[in-house]
Order: sequence, then C-alpha cells, then structure tokens
Amino acid sequence: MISEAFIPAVTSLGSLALTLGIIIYFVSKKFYVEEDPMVTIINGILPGVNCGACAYPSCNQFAEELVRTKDTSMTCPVGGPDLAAKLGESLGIEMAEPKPITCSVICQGNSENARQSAEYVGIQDCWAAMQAFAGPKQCRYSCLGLGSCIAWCDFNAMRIENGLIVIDKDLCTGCGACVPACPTGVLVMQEKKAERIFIACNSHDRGADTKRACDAGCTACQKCVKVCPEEAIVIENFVARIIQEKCTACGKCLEVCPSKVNCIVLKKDMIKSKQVS
Amino acid sequence: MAEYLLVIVSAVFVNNVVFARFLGICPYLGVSKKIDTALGMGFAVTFVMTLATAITYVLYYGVLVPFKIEFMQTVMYILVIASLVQLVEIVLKKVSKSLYNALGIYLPLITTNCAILGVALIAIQDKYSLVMSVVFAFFSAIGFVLAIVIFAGIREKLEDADIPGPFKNVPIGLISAAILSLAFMGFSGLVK
Amino acid sequence: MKTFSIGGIHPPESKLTASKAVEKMPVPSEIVVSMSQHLGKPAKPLVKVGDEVKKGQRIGEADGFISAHIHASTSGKVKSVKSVPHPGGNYSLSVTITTDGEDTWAEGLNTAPIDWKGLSKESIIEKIKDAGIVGMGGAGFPSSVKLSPPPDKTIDTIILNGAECEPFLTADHRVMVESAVEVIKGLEIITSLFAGKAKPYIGIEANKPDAIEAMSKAAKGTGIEIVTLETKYPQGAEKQLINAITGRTIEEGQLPFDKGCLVHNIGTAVAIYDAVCCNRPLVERVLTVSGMEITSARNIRAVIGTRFSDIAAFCGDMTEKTNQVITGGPMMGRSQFTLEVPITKTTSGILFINNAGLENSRERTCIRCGKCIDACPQSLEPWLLGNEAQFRRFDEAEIYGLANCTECGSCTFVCPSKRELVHWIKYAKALVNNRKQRKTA
Amino acid sequence: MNEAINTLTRGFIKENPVTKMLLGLCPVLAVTTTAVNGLGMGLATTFVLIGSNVVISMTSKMIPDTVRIPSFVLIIATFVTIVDMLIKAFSPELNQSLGIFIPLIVVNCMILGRAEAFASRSGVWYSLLDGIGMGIGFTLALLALASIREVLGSGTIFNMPLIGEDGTPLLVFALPPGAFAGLGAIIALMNALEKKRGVN
Amino acid sequence: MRPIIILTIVGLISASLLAFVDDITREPIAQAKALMERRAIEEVFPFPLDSLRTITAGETSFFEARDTEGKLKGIAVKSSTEKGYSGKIEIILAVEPDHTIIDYKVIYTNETPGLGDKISKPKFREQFKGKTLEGPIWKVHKDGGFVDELTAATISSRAITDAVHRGLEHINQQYPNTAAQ
Amino acid sequence: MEPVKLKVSYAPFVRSKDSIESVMYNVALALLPATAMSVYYFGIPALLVTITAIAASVGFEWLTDKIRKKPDSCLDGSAFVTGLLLALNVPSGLPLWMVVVGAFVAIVVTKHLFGGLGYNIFNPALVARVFLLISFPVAMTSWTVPFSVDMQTAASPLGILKTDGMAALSSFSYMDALLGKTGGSLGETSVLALLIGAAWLFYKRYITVSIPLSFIGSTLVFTGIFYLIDPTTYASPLFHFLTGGLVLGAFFMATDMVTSPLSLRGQLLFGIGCGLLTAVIRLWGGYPEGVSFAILIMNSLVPLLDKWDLDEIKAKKQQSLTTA
Repeated sequence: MISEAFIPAVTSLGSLALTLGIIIYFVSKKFYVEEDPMVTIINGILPGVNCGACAYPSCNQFAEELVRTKDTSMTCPVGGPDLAAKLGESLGIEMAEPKPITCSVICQGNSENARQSAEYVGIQDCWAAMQAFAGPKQCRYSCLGLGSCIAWCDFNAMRIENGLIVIDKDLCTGCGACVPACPTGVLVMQEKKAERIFIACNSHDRGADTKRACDAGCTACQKCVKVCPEEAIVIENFVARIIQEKCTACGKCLEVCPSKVNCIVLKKDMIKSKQVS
Repeated sequence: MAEYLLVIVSAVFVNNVVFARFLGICPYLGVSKKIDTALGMGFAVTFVMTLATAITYVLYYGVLVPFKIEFMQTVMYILVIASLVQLVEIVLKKVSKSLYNALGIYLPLITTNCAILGVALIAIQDKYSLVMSVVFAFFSAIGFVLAIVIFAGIREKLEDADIPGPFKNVPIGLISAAILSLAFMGFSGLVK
Repeated sequence: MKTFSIGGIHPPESKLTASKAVEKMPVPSEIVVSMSQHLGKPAKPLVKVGDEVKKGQRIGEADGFISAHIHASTSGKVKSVKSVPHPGGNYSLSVTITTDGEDTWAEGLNTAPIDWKGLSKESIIEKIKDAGIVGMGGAGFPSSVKLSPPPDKTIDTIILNGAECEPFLTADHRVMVESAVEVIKGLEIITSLFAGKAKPYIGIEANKPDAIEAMSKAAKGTGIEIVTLETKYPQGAEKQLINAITGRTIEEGQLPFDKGCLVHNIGTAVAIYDAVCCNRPLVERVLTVSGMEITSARNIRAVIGTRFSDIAAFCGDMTEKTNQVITGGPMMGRSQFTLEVPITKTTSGILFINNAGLENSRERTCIRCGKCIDACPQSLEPWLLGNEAQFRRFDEAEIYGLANCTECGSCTFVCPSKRELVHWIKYAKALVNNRKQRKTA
Repeated sequence: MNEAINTLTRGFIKENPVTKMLLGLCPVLAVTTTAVNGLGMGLATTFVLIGSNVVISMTSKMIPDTVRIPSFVLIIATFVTIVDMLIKAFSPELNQSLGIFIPLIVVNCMILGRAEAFASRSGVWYSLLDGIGMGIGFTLALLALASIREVLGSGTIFNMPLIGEDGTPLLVFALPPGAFAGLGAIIALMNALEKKRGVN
Repeated sequence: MRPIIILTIVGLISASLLAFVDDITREPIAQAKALMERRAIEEVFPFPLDSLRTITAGETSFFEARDTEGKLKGIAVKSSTEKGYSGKIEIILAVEPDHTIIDYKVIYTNETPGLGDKISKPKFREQFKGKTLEGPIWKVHKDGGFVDELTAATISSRAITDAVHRGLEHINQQYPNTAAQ
Repeated sequence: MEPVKLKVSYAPFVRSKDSIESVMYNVALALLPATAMSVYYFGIPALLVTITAIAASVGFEWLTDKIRKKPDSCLDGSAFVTGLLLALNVPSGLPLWMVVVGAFVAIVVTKHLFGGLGYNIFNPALVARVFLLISFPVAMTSWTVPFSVDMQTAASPLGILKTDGMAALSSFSYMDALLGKTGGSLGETSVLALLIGAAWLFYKRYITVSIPLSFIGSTLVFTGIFYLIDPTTYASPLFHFLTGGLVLGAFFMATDMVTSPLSLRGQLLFGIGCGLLTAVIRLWGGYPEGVSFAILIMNSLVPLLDKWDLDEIKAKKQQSLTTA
C-alpha cells in the first residue's frame, strides 16, 4: 500500500538530491585544485613535532621537500632508521640510514664538584643569570644548572639534578634543539657511539684555575695524552679531546687522570653493546 | 520596525545561540584559539546560516507544506546545508587558499554546526515571515560571532595563565562560557 | 624647570656623600687594568709578564675603530696577563701590575697646562684618542669616535650631562663643585671642534644647587648655558636629557647626532681637558663609594685598576650586613660576585648595601595596574615585553619595541608585583641577539 | 574477540565521545536539565548512531568522495526523522521537553564523526559494536551531567524530590550557566582521573 | 556522473523509508497529541472525566466535562496573559458549573525557574480555589487584591492573577446562564 | 681578606614601596566607611556577613594555594578585598552558608581556575554576586530595612521602580539614599561613604578617573535622555546615581586593575560600555539592577579592547619599519 505522502516525498527529496548532486559535481570539476597526496602521506608518517633537527622548519616542509626531490640522504634524526624505512617504502626509494645521535653534557660541575662564586637571586634561567654575571659557579664554562635548555626539549628528556643538567638517554632523540639554548655550550651532539668515552669538561681556564673551581675539571695535565697507546687524545685550548676514530676505549687514560672526580667519562655498558654488535 | 528590533536584540543578546540556546558549541570551543580564526569562522557561519535559512524557508513553505510532507523537514534541510557547505568549501579552496587554510578542517564542521540547522528550524517553529527569518538568522549568526570572538579574546589572554592542569583548554573554556552566560542573563526580560 | 616629557620616576635620592669633598686614595700594592673598559672590541695588550711599566704608559692598544687605548695607571711590574673577573659581571683579559709605590709618569706626560686654542681640530681628536678617553658615565663609548660624527650630520647642540639622576652617586656633582674650571674648559674644547656652530649646555638637576652655582660662575662669559632640570629619574639618560633640554625626541634606531645633539659626561670633559692641555691619559677617576653598609661613605679619586676590596678597606670596610656590592647606581648598576674586580674608566660609584628585599622577593603575576606604562620614559609597554620574554615570544617582543628599551629600570622600580621587568627584557634581548648571531653564522 | 570488546567498551570512558573527544556537546548542554531528559536524549542518539553506523559501513564503498558527506547526513537524517516520529507517537512528553534537539541529533558531530572515522572504514559487526559503545558512553555522560544538574538545580532526581518544598536548590544549575560549568567540571574531573591513572 | 546518481538513489531510498514510517506513525502522533491535551484537562478536574466536549468560540476553546448522564460537571478554558516576567504564560482554568474556580494548570511559562515558576506550586494555587469572578478584587495583595504575591516575584503573581481573571471572563461570556444560577 | 659571600641580582636594586599588599589593603581601607555605615544601619547581621565573607574568601585562597602547591597568597590582600566586596554586594540578611558559597565561586572558580590573581578575566566578587542572585533570587532580593528591629524586609528603590513604576516612589528621599537609609546590599546603601573611600583611592593614585567618570557619566546621560522624554515613567538621573550599586560598581569594581583595560581609550570605552549596559538593563531589563551584569559583560570584552591597542602599536611599528 502506498501512502499519499509517498509520491511527493520521494519526488521532492529525489529531485533535490539530484539537483544538489549535479551542482556539486560541476562546481567541484570547475574549482578542482591539484594537490600531491604523497605530501599528506609523508606528513602523516613524520613525528610532527617540528623540532627542526632535519634543518627544515617544520615536518610539513620536510615532507614537501622530500616528495619533490626524492633525496635519499634526507633524514629525520628523531624518527631514526625505522622511520627512514617507512619513508622509503612509501616513496619507493631506499633511504640512507641516519646515524644515531645523542646529546651529551660535557660538564660534571654539580653542587658537590663545582664551587660557588656568589648566590644568584633572580629569574631562574641560565640566560637571565648570564645577564647579571658569569654564573653562580666559579667555573664560567660550566653548566649553570638553571635549566634554560629544558624548555627547548620537545621530548621531555632533560632535568636538573643536583645543580647539573641530566639527559635521559632513552628519551633523547638527538634533535639538537637544546644545543643553542645553552649559553655556556656544555651540550654537544655526538654519535651515540662516541658516548662510550669522552671528556666531560668544558673549562678553557688554565689548570690551576680550573682545579680551584671544580673537582671534576680537566686541568690539561697531559697525563692522559702520554698514556694513550693510540694517540687518540689531544689537548686543545686547555682541555683534552678524544679523537673517536682512533679511540679503542681501553680505559688507560682513566687510570692516570688526576682530577678528584674523573673528567673522563667511560660508559661500560656502551662498550658492551658495541662488542655485541 | 520595533518588531525587528526585538528579534535582533533577542537573537544577539537575550537568546544568544551559544549562551542561551546551546547551539554551535563545537566550533565555539574548537575555533576560538585565535581571534582572527574566530572571526573567519564567524563570517563563514554568518554567510552559510543566512543563506541556509532563506533557502530552507522557501523549501518549507514552497514544497513541504503544500504536499503535507513536513516530516521530511530534517532530511531536506540537512541535505541543503551539507551541500551548501561543501560548495563553499570547494569554492573557497580555489578562490582563497589562505582563508581555506585558516579555517581548515572547521569548514566541514559547519555542516555539523547545529546552530545552522537549529536556527533554520527555530525560524519555522516561531512562525517568522521570510524577511524576519533572514533577519533572525543573520543576527543569530552575529550573536554567534559575538560569543566566539569574545571567547577567543579570553582564550588568547589565558594563553599564559597558570591554569590548573585538568582545567586547561576545554574545561576552562566551559567555565568561561558559564560566567559569560551568567552575565548575559542580565539581558533577560529585555524582550518579552 | 625643564624635564623630559614622558614617564619617569622619583626614587629616594640617598645622596649621602653630596657634601663630601673628593679624597685621593693611595695607590694599592697591586692593580688590575682590564683591556675592556669601553664599548666595542677589547684592547690588545702590549706588555707581557715581567715587563716594567710607567704611569701613563700605553699597555693596551685599541683594536678596531670602536675601541680605546689602555694605559698603566701607575708604575710597577706586570705580574700576569690573563682573564680575570670584571665589574661588568664577566671575565676579561686584564694586566695585573705589582706597583712600585713610586707612581712615576712615563716621559712626556703630565706636562704643565698649555693653551689648547692653538691646536688644530685633528690634533685635539688625536690627543683625546691617545689618552684613551671614553664616556665616563657608564656606557664607555670612545670619545674620539663620538667627537667625529659623520660629515653629513650637523651638530648644533652640545650637552654636558650633570644630571646625575641615579640615587647615591655624587661623583659628577663633586667634580662640578671642585673642578668647575676644568669642566668648562673641557666643554669649550669640545665645542671648538664644531667651529662655533654648536650651542653648549650643561644640564644639572635641581637637587645640586651648589653645583649649579659653581658652574654658573665658571661659565660666565663663555656662552655656555646652565640648564636647571627637575629632579626626576632617568633625567641623565642620553635620550631623556636631550628631550629635556631641546625638546627633541630620538626615535627608535636613531642616535643623538641624527637630531643634531652630542652628549658628554662631566668626568669626560675633565678628562678631555687633562688630555689636551696637560698630556695626561685617562688613568684615574672620581667615584662615589656609598651605601648604607660602608662605614665611611665618601667620594674618592682612585687610579683605574684599584680593586674593590682595597677601596672597601680605604673607606673603613663594609659592615657584616652587606649582601650586595654594586657598581654604578642602584637603578642601572651591576651587582658583583666578587670584590676582586677592579674599577674601570666607567665606574662611577661603588655601593655597599643590604638588599633586604632580596630574601623574600618573589615575582608575582602582573596585576595590570599600568604603573610601568606610566613610568616608562620610552613609552613602551614593559609588562607586555616582560610577558613576551617570559613566554619566549621574542618575535612579538621585538615588534612591541624590545630594542627601544634603555633598561633604565623605572618599570621594575614601580612594579607592585615585584616583577623583574628589566631583567626579562634584557634576557629577551640576549636571546634575540643569540638567535641573530646563529642565523648569520 | 578481544578487539570486539575493546570496540564496544572504549566509548564508555577511555574514548568517551563527550568527556574525551568533546563531540556532540550541544545536546549535552541543552537537554540535561533533568535526568529523564538526559536519558531520553541519550537513547535516541544511540539509536541513530547504531543505525547510521551499520548502514554507512554497508554502503560506504559505493559512495563516491564528492557526495560522501551529503549522503552520510542523508542517511543519518533518515534515522533521526524516524526517531523523531517514534518519540512523537509514543512519548509526547519527552518530545515536548527535548524540542528541536531531536531533529538536531542529525548534526550531532559525534554521529557524523563516527561515520567518517570508523563506520566508513570498518565492517558491519564492528560498526554495530562501536555504535552501541559510543552510544552508551554518550548516554552515560548525559546522565551524569543531567543528574548533577537535576540534583543541584531542582533538588530532585528522576523527578523524585530530594529536598523539602522550602529547600533552596542552587537554581543556577537548572539554567544555562550551570550546564556549562557542570560539563566543565566533569571534563576536568575526567582529565584529572586520567592523569592520575597515567602516573600510576 | 556516478556521484549524482548515488546521491539521488540515497535520497530516493531515504524518502521512501520516511514516507513508510510516516504512514505508520501519522495516526499515533495525532492520537498522542490529543491525549496530551486531554491529560492536562484531566489533571485540573478532581473527578474522572467520563465525557469531554470541545467547543470553539472564536479563538478560545472550552472543554465541557460531563458525567455519564450528560450532566455538566465542570468547564475548562485555555487562557493566557502576556504580562509575565518573561512574556507569555498559558494556563488551563477549570471551574464548577457555577463558575467557582476548581484549579488551574500552567501549560506554558518562561518564568524564572525557582522564582516566577512557583505559580505552578499547589501552595500558590490554593488561594484561587473557590473564588468567583464577582466578589474578590482580582489583584495582588500589594495592589489591594486578595492574591498573596510570591516573594520577589510580584510580576509573575500579577500575571497569573490576570490570566485566571481573563479565563473567568471568557467563561462568563460563553456560559452566562450558568453564572446566573 | 676573607672572601664575602655576595648575592647577585639584576638591576635595579631599589624598589618602590608599592606592592600588591599595599594596593589591596588601601582598597580595603577605602571601603571601610561604607562597611561601617552598613553595620551601623543593618546591625550585627551585616557584621556577620562581612566577617564570614572575608574569612571564607581568605580561607578558600589558603586552601587552593595548598592544593595547587603554590606559595601562600592568602594574606596578599586580594582575597581580603574580594571577600569585603562580596559582602558589600549581598543583603545583610543573607544566610551565611550562601555567603560561603559565594566566596567559593569568587575565589576558587573565578580566580584560581583561571590561574589566580592577575589572570582572572572576570571580577570575582561580581561573578559571586550574580551567581548568588540567580541561584537564590529570593534571599538575594530580600533587603532588610535599615534600623528595623525584627529584620523586616522591603524592596530596594530600584526594585520598587521595576515592579511598581514611578508612582510608588513618591516617598523616596534623595537624602536617605545619599546616607544609605534605603533597602539594598550592604554596599549599595551609603553613596556618601563610598565617595569618601573613592576619594582616598584617588589621593593614593590607585585608581584613575577615566573608568568611574565615563561609567557614571554615560549612565546619567542615557537615563537623563529618557527622563527628559518621559519623566512619569523614567526616574531621574540623580535617582539612578544614588540608588543601587552604581557608585560601588563604578569606583570599586569596574576599576579593578586586573579586569579593566590598560589604555585610556580602552578605559573610556569600557566605562561607557558599562554605563550604557547598566542603563539599558535598569530601564528595560528584567532585573532591577544592571551594574554587575554590565561590568561582567565589559570584563569579557577587555581582552579585545587590549588587543585593539596592541594591534595598533604593532601596526605603527611595522609602518615605521617599512618607511625606515
């Protein structure tokens, strides 16, 4: 049985749908805008934190550039090899594997090792403190311990402990956003491999001054340089540096280092992992 | 004339779509982070709302009533609104990319902005004439713009505020809306 | 009475030493002469450890256009040349000299006064440059550079800044009272460089009536106009002083000479006289040692390089309550982290204070009272700049005139919420600079 | 099976359409003056959601992109109209108190949202579960806010008086400001609970 | 072309479905509407309604309640006023055949909840019971009448007094004879 | 010499004596005459309401600070002033538990949920007042008659005007209104006492004239126009000045630094907006008094007014950069 409303209902809605359908169809034809769907896809794969580690201001621009150039050497340090594989898959190219990079602190001047010069009262930020004086620690090359860099870390990997910045290696993606945020330059980006042994001192003061200011300072005493069988340690501007290419992480330098707290940091677990791989 | 004035005051202040009628809450909370985007969204809503009300009015009295198929109201209205929004979106994408980017994903949201359908329905429910319906729709939209722009201003100011964690973003937005609607209750009784 | 038109505050004057005559402080056993006592590049040291030096001997050579020569302030032996704490809050390369107590001048210096009128413009500027004279008010801009404005700028107004609007400080005040003649002669030398086209003024705040009197007397018949200024901070800031005396406004990005003005400090004028007429390089200066926590506040004349600790000892030592030592005035000075720092050409005062507010100072949120807006002499919105800095919106801060801030401290002074506005602004400036440097690098 | 349970239950709290995804707030605010209204609205919406989810999951492959949204809203609107007519026929009181918010179910962004985000990409079975789960979540949120508002604003619950005739309820909760503030408080509470759980 | 066809088909299916449901529900909806009105009237009469007749005179509708024998037991009328605090208030007023008030029921109001809307409360309605058009002064206490106004809601009290008064007048016009009885 | 442990901070090293405390307690001091007058007129209940409001406000401030683990701010005076203003905005006979509810709305909801002092968008005491007014309309509009022994209540002059029109106001005395012998909230009564307090704030420069003058001025002009048109329906501007919360609102609530604009232009527009809205609500609205609603609505526009000024600064700056 057909009700009396049936015919007008069906015709009116049917014709309305038809008319609107036709209009939309033609308008969308006329106003069609070309867009590369690949950019959207790549953008979806990227982490989307716009950290800038890739040297592009945003993930979107990285995506656009990658789609345009299909440059296999473009890497997203944050995403690591997994991401690179995914990107390659989507684009049908082989992406270069990014080297795992991490952030290291080249200062051990926490409140036990480093001596204070004066008490700082004011805005709790390294840059702000630097406007007032050379920092609350006697060593002016040290980590000021006020944590300016923390705000720049998109990955929650930084915190202040005992007046010194500490980096959570599990969270650090090596994006490098924190490096310019440090006024004294105690944050350096290096390959994860280099982390197994490095000099954790930034002081360019002469030995005596360094020693007076901090127990963990490199006094440029040359002892490690002499003992190193690989000649992998050099002194540059009153501070030692390990040439990673030559270093075998034998640990001899550690034994001779005269600082109260070793200025050379050796990470045994890192060495193990190296042996495994 | 006085009649129009009453409808205008009612639509903008007394029965503000957002604060009194609870229409268009999603864009009110969603597109109010910046004053500029709020204004853009407001204009889009004004345009669509006025146009949609006029079209649906004609549809109602021209088709639905004569054929006694008023029950088709919702279906027909929403079809018109959805198509209208889509047309605006397609055209805007071509004509002004910057505006399109600014309003972005919120353009399709206008479809589900219940203020549009709500105002179109109220215009029929309150038995307005065609001109009155259009006036009512336009000023309801102005009421919406007022609400969303005020709110965007508040949110911009609250950007730096030390709001307790759980209340950040939407909850504090709703609390602000609560206080605003408290304040707007002062207009009650202006229009009988 | 004249004053600048926008903003300004009235901090307590606290001029404890206003009536105390300048005393000469004996040369201590060791002095530290910094290579950066001026704006611009530090000087290059010319001596090495073990060298014997004479008073007035050039031991640092200006390195570049905006830089100044440095001279040994007494005779003795160079003990070290290295980086040591500097009153600017930082470290700087400095020459430490063990003095021999003889204080003997190097040859050809400290001669009997000659008449400068016979000298050519070039030779006067050369003499000023050789003497290493810099602006002694605080900024330390090399005077020889300032006195040679680009040829397309016409200077019609020369102002000697005797406002000394900072609380506590009285060094310029005492110099004006005690060495009025030298000040006037110094100003005449400066004026002569502009071939009579520039009108010289001396602006003095009304709270120094004896200085106004002494200067008026000395200036009689020289064409120099003594202007009495209302006591208001920051009357002595260059831009505000120009506005007060001439009514002109230095816009953002402009320098005084863009508006035909040249401003010099009182001490600088005396130093110019000494250099031009007596061949004396800038090796000593007058400064105020004051504050509630120094036993005997006074104005002293000390050789450049004298350590703060020696000065404190000379002035009867500081009390146990001292918790801050400040160079310069309390509005724009710097607090020191050690007393081992030496005075420099720009040290106008040392204050020993107990900043009791420091312990319980806590920045609160802005309550939008608008006092900072009223106080700002540069018509900025300090609260806003503070907010933008605090939330790292440095681009916004720049748009709202970050660079226009002269850091006079008026906003921080008046803020009832005790916000560190100037510090935030300074912080923003530092980070903006840092970012620019990184961009160009 | 696990996934089925997850699809069903995630809408209750974890991905609650109201407190978590902030969808469909207009009816949540507007009709929650009494618990009965809230429940009625919740059930009506659930019905539409289930219906549209099922139909859209069945038909989405046939519908081309250009007319996707008009087609979806047409399907949703059909269900809404059916609900509207049913309520009018069998519960005229509810119809009176819910007013235009019944036809407005069609623009409840939760329904179109689920259609777009879930139903159009999933099978019928999961879409059905999703519809039921989200519907229950929506109803729960409505009921919670409605109960708070009814108790505080009118001193009753499901129209049963809780306080005496002369008691003074906090009237403001029966009015628009109370709706906004109540929902704000509920969402904040959910945020706080979630954060606590996250920490543990 | 496909999109157009699909959209049209969706529309056609939707329309047929709705027409079908409409066909089923049209009758129940009409019944439900009538039932709602009847229930409201039932509520104002304290006795069971055996028969109800609706008489329309001009714009006003009267409802005559009669017992099984057809004897008039009461009259109800829809009355309204625009003088409310927030505009219109609509009531159903029920009277005995001799025009003494039985009760009234507010069927539409926008008065402030908890304040003006107390006009629906039994306590307030009580004072109207048994009153007739003649006799009492149809004003609130403050204006010299018999109605005790609600605290802080004088305007609403005035409005309801006005609505009841007008209802009585309507009835008086329509049923002058019974009034004389 | 033994090295001294110095403290380093950034310039300037001297600060003015002004502080949040001094601002707040001066406002409280300025409100003292009005409070005293209300206690004089309404007796012990008024005192109880005042003490409860202040104690509850300070208590909630302390509690929120504890919960949010923020430094104590309960004694900085802002909660004290909010409590006092709240008390002055309610009738003397208000049940004390309602006063506590009001304090909760003011301190916790309006102030701390928005981030605490300095961040609140709306005037806390006014939000509390409107909240109470809408929640408890009967209790909030039962004004005690001054000097009444048995707590007799009566409508406020504005209430009488709204419900009964001009005719009912024949016995109204302007002198009584000036001194405060009419029904109303604690602080709505004595205009004279309020003006004395306001004079103190002007003297101490804690408020500027721009907002109060534009607020009251625009109310008077607007009501005056209608008074001139039809004096039998509309009350005189003087009546509007002396009754209700206009003076309290204009001098003590609208001038709240946190919730009013910074620039002079903004302040004038803010004041005029408040005045017009007050007049509109008083003349035609449902509520007899519109001051609180008007100020709250204008509060919500302050971010926009401020933004307008800042945009102009920005535009000027950009212009100077392009020309340079």
